[in-house]
Amino acid sequence: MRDKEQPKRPNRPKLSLHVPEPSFRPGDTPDFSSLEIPDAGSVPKPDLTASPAETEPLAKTLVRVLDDDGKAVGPWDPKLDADTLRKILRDMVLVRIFDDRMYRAQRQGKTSFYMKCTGEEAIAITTAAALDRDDMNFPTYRQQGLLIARGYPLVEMMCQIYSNKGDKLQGRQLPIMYSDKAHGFFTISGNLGTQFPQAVGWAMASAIKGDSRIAVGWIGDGATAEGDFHAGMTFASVYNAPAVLCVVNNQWAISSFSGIAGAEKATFAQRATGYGIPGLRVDGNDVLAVYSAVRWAADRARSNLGATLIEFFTYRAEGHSTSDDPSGYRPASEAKAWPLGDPIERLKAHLIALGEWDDERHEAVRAECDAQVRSAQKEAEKLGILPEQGRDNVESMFDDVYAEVPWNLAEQRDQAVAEGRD
Amino acid sequence: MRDKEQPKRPNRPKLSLHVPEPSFRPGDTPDFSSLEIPDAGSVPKPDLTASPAETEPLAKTLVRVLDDDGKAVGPWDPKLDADTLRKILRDMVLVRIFDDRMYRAQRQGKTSFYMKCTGEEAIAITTAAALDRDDMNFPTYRQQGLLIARGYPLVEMMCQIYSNKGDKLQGRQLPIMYSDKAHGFFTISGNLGTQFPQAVGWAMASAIKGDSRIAVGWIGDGATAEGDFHAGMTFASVYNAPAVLCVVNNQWAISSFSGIAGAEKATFAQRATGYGIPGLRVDGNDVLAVYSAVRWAADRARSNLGATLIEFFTYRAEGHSTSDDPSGYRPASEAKAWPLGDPIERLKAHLIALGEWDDERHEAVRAECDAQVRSAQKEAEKLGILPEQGRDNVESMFDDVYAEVPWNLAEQRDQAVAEGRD
Amino acid sequence: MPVMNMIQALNSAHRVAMERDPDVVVYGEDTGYFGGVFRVTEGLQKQFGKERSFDAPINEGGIVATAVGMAAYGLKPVIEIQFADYIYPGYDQIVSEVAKIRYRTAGEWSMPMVIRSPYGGGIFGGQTHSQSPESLFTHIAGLKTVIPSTPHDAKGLLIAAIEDPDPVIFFEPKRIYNGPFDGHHDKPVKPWSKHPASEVPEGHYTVPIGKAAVVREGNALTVLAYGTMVHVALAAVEERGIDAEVIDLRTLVPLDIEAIEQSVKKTGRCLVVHEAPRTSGFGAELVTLVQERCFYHLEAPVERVTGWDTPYPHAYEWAYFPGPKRMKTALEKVMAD
Amino acid sequence: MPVMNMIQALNSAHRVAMERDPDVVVYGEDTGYFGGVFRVTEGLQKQFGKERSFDAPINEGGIVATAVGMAAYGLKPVIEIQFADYIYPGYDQIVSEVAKIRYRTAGEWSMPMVIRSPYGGGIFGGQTHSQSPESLFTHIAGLKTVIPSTPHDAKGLLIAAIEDPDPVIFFEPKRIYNGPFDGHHDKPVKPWSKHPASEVPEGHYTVPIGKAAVVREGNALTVLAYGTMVHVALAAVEERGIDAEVIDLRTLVPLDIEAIEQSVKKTGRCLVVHEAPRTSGFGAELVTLVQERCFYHLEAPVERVTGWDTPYPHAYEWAYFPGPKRMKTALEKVMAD
Ligand SMILES: Cc1ncc(C[n+]2csc(CCOP(=O)(O)OP(=O)(O)O)c2C)c(N)n1
Ligand SMILES: Cc1ncc(C[n+]2csc(CCOP(=O)(O)OP(=O)(O)O)c2C)c(N)n1
Ligand SMILES: [Mg+2]
Ligand SMILES: [Mg+2]
Repeated sequence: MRDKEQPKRPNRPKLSLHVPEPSFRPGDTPDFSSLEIPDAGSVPKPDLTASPAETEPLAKTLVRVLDDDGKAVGPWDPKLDADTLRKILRDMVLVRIFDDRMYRAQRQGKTSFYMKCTGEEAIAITTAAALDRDDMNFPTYRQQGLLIARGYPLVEMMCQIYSNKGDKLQGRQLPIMYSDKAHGFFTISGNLGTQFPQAVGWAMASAIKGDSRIAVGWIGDGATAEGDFHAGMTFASVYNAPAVLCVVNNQWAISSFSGIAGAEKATFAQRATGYGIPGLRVDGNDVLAVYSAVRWAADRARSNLGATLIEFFTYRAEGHSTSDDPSGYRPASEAKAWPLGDPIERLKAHLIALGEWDDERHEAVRAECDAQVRSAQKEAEKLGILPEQGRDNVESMFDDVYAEVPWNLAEQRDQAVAEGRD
Repeated sequence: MRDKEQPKRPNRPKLSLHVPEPSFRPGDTPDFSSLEIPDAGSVPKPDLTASPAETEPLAKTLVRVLDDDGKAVGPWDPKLDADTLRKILRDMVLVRIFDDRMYRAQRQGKTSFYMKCTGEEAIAITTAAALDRDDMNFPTYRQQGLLIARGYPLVEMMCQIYSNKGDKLQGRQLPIMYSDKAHGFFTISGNLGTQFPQAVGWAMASAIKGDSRIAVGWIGDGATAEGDFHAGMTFASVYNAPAVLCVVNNQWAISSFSGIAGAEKATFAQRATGYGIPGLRVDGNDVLAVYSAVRWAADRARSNLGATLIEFFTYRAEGHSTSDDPSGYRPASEAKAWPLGDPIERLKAHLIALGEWDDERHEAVRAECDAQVRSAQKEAEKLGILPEQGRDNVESMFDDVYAEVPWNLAEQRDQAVAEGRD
Repeated sequence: MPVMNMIQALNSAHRVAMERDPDVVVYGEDTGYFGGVFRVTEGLQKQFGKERSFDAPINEGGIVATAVGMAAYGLKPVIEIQFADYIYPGYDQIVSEVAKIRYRTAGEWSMPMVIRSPYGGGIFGGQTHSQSPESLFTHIAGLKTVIPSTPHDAKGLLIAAIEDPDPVIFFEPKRIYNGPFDGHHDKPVKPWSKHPASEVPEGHYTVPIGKAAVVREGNALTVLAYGTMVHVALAAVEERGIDAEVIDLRTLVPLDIEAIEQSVKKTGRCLVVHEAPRTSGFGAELVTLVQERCFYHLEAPVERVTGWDTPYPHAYEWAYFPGPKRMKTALEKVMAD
Repeated sequence: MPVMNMIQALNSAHRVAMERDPDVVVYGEDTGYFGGVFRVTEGLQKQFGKERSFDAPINEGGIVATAVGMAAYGLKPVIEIQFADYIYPGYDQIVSEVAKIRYRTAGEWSMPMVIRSPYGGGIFGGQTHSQSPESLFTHIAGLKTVIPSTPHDAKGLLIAAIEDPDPVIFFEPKRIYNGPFDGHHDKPVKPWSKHPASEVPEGHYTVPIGKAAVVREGNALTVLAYGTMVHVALAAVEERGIDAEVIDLRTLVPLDIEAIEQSVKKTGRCLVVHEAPRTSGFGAELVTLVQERCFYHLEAPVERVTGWDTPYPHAYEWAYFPGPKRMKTALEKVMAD
């Protein structure tokens, strides 16, 4: 007898499976008016030495600094100088333009794949600003802003995207899977979540060596469901690892909304509670809030107070990647309707409110960034675009599997070179 | 340049790795006087429909019913009748005697391995009492009490332990890795943690089919660190699975104490918070508290209110298994010093306090159980002990890899049979 | 008869199975509302409801583990791992649980389920959208491993897999979802509609698990292939004008050893091809079986054409992928030896 | 020279490596205070402190992942997976990360680490304390796989592995931790002290990775073995009185192909043995390489003696384990063919 054929009990309620459903699907008019958004400045800022339990309320709310008038308010205001803010603003503009150009390059057949971070620029860029230059990131594919903020050359990025002769990764990685040690940017993995506990391992190593540098682990809302998230949290908790652990909750994981990762029942920041580490939930489109939260977490880590989990609440304004068309699973107008706005516009408004910015200067920066991206693109394309690659240097394909090429790879290399490719 | 050779910053504090250490090591005198134990009856009992957030305090405390005088007090008192309590008491006595005999059988060379649940008997046995007979368990190797409480024949268990001719698992599993569908006991895995999300899958299936039966997932404190724990919690949260998820925190995982699984910073019940499901922390040596908590969680699950995580706080009074000698890593006297006592003694005291029990009856039950175990053992040993096994029926080794034996296994079977064993 | 590409055929297999058996449930990352990133499960949620077709959290281990629980309950889960490259987080549940439960319970519990996953290269997917991990499953007793190479077989094999009492790893060669790619990446891709195996019956039928197909008869040598490589091999044989017998294995475990033996004993020569890296690839098992069983018939060493022993390098797609040139060199070598 | 069993030799290797290089850190489940369930890491915490030798949470994926982070930082983690049967939860991190990071970063980052794990059967450990999963690693480009068979080699190979710039999977045949078990389970086990390879230098030395050892010279046939099976093979050859050459591979990847070719070309016959299940076991790769490279020297099919294609059945330990009887039957077969 199969289990399910056992007699049912009519005096018991029938169980049913709950399958989370996002608020809006194609055809619906998105309306976020019921979304609870705490006022900017309304959330208290605890001492660095506060116990994780004291910080629990911060995991259920939203740390916000910029109010609707572009003013910075409340205890989380990091009181940054205007130059720093302008640098962040410029970096955000630059990333957005970069994303647009590279997206287009993919559409033009110049490469195989691209992923934008549109709408989420504040998170990586501001984090880079709040960290020390030699802190180490273990990013996902949506933290290109870290590289740009740390001054990694655009041409290098583009060469990677084109897998061309200038690509230091020698055409071995999918576009945007950057790696750069000198910029504290660990090699991006195509496998979701793996980098999160790796960051904790790096932080443990830093602690073992009595170093002062910290590690930053990154993960998306969807990928928090992976076992690696739990591994990272557990090891961070047990060894008090000096790490800042960032969940970028852009509410979507390809076509699945964050409810499929558990967001209906608790915030991602709340996951921290069960590990006895503080969890902060932060408006990811508010540069000042992001800065302040990262700084708070980094300072804790540096003071041997252990890891902090930060949930950056944001919205993935465009498709998941060039392989995705989001209009198949959510209203096309949803991004526009998203109430926490655009991080660039919000910082711009703040700088204008401070009297430190205006539309003309903004437009000038935009034009400057545009020119910078175009010129980088020209330079990169001189070194080739993807469709022309993979013909030369076929023997390089067999390097770096090991430090030294073993006999089997040496034989295969000879064969590949003799044969040529199709 | 290796990363670690980068210049250190003397103005920063030196980071250091924290490695948790149990309170006592061999040579120390265990002293649990600083352990905070809430008074029995002091913890409120929320409505079934209480939100998970409301239940958060229950994850940080300890639900207790039996007070120091053996009285049942407070809102969690399940008010069980004396017959039920006597049945639980007897089952606990029986499991303990069973464990002792089988441990000895291993020492006598009659089998390869054994694992006791000494000190933790209340948890599985009382859970079985609180569940419906057709609810489904996904146990670990320390829930033999579930089988005994549901009346699974001792001889069957012993035949499995001896891998003998009566073993329905045909000698294929390590001793104590029982499986019995009819008793709602899913096949125990040697791989820690795997059963925990499987329980959630069974619960999802029950919900998909509109059934009314629920699943119970089991895991040890040490194994909560596995990714499977997170998988189970995530799927349970997302789909509102009708499951009771039990962490048996006996404070040890072979030689590692629960701090290596994160217990220094938060309780295991608190892990529930981040998934938006209620977490209860329960005195696992208090039969009444265990019963009440399981009932509460089961009732929630049956009412389509989703899963509950229960941490049973207990103490592994003996070695991890026959392969382990705990005096190498903790004081031999620790078990005796453990303040939450012995579940059998505590229930016995309660029944005596109720006027429903006395030492003579207890001794009679003990003797009866002892006789029952001895007679079962005799019967089982008639069917063989391990050292005599594995000679006959060699061809059976090739069955059940698949529903039908494919050609390669048929060939191997022929070879094995022709060859005979060494 | 309807003409389908492989995606449509697989979709149709799901529908047929779900219509016939209310215990079939389908889930995976993005498989619900949207119908999967390759759209294989498109429309199932609409037709069968959210309880039988839904999105799963991004936790491959959890997807497999819950399927174990469902199979234990009595359902027949058909789960999708979005790319075979992402199956590893689920590997423990597959190897330690799915594969062993029937055995360790002496048949008390069985694990009828299908674990579907697009695999293989040829799409510029880089290291993590190109892998061919089949030999990591063929080594695991208790699993069956199936790989179709046409729409017709895809549907028939998937239905057979769903109806099979044992767990089936079902790898779908994503490069040929939309057309029978023969390795000539510079030429336009032919659509399936031009291929006879795109004629796919609307309703229920099965292609038996464990049976290979001789897709081209010949006497000079035997080519053993599966997935995309069936089409590459066929093209290379034709172009080189060799009287080769090409066998599409379709099932790796249990293997159709008779078909292989029969052919190699006839031809006396054998070439084994796959996309996966060479060392410990499934080709090694094939070569070994052939030399164990046909040793005295062999006129030349059995050759392997495989992916290289490196990760899959993005830009070097066509230097990595075992294409027509490499196939032809190998064919010549086996014939010359 | 000191006499050590394999556990002592491995312990000594750790000490030597940790003394020489402050970047070597050692962790795993129960490896810290207690020194591991097989006591291989005993005393390391006391000697080197808790920051260099500690207990890890029960999360094999996390153990490997944190080792990746540590290696990225510049440390050299030596991690223990308590039993090879429990390596699967760490398989994704090993396959997708450890193995591929040097390649995908074109050498910017490397992953020097050792993943140690007791493996193999013969101890009545049932399905989950007996497995031999080596071929699941030999298929993964970027990993080296090492298996010692004596205390002397164990120490020298482990030090070499720790000093190696690449990640090494280091499987320890637990059946021979305490003595060179030859498959005769009914006879008393000889201790290592009676075996010459138990003479182990106190200090630093290495046994090179990638080099096999001819442990018995002969002309009639070549036996390829590793781990416990080296001793079983040697005993069977002696007992059967065959003039066999027995090669202890010691490293599976990179394989000492020269030693193999040289021997098989000399003997013309070959037997491959391992404990792991047959289908897609590492034996398949060995047989394939031999037939690819020595085809015209072979006088008989290469034979395999392996575990069966089933999970490891507890009570049937000695019917599953490839012991003397099965070895002798196979030896006779290869010689007769
Ligand atoms: C282990 C693994 N499983 C599945 C995938 C396929 N995949 C790539 S991105 C993605 C969604 C990730 O969503 P999220 O973590 O929210 O990150 P986001 O894309 O929103 O930044 C999926 C399922 C993968 N890359 N790795
Ligand atoms: C995946 C896996 N890793 C490691 C082990 C080895 N092992 C067996 S029991 C155990 C300790 C488990 O501790 P806990 O979960 O607290 O359960 P308890 O034994 O205390 O009941 C370990 C590490 C295993 N069986 N499976
Ligand atoms: Mg997301
Ligand atoms: Mg425990």
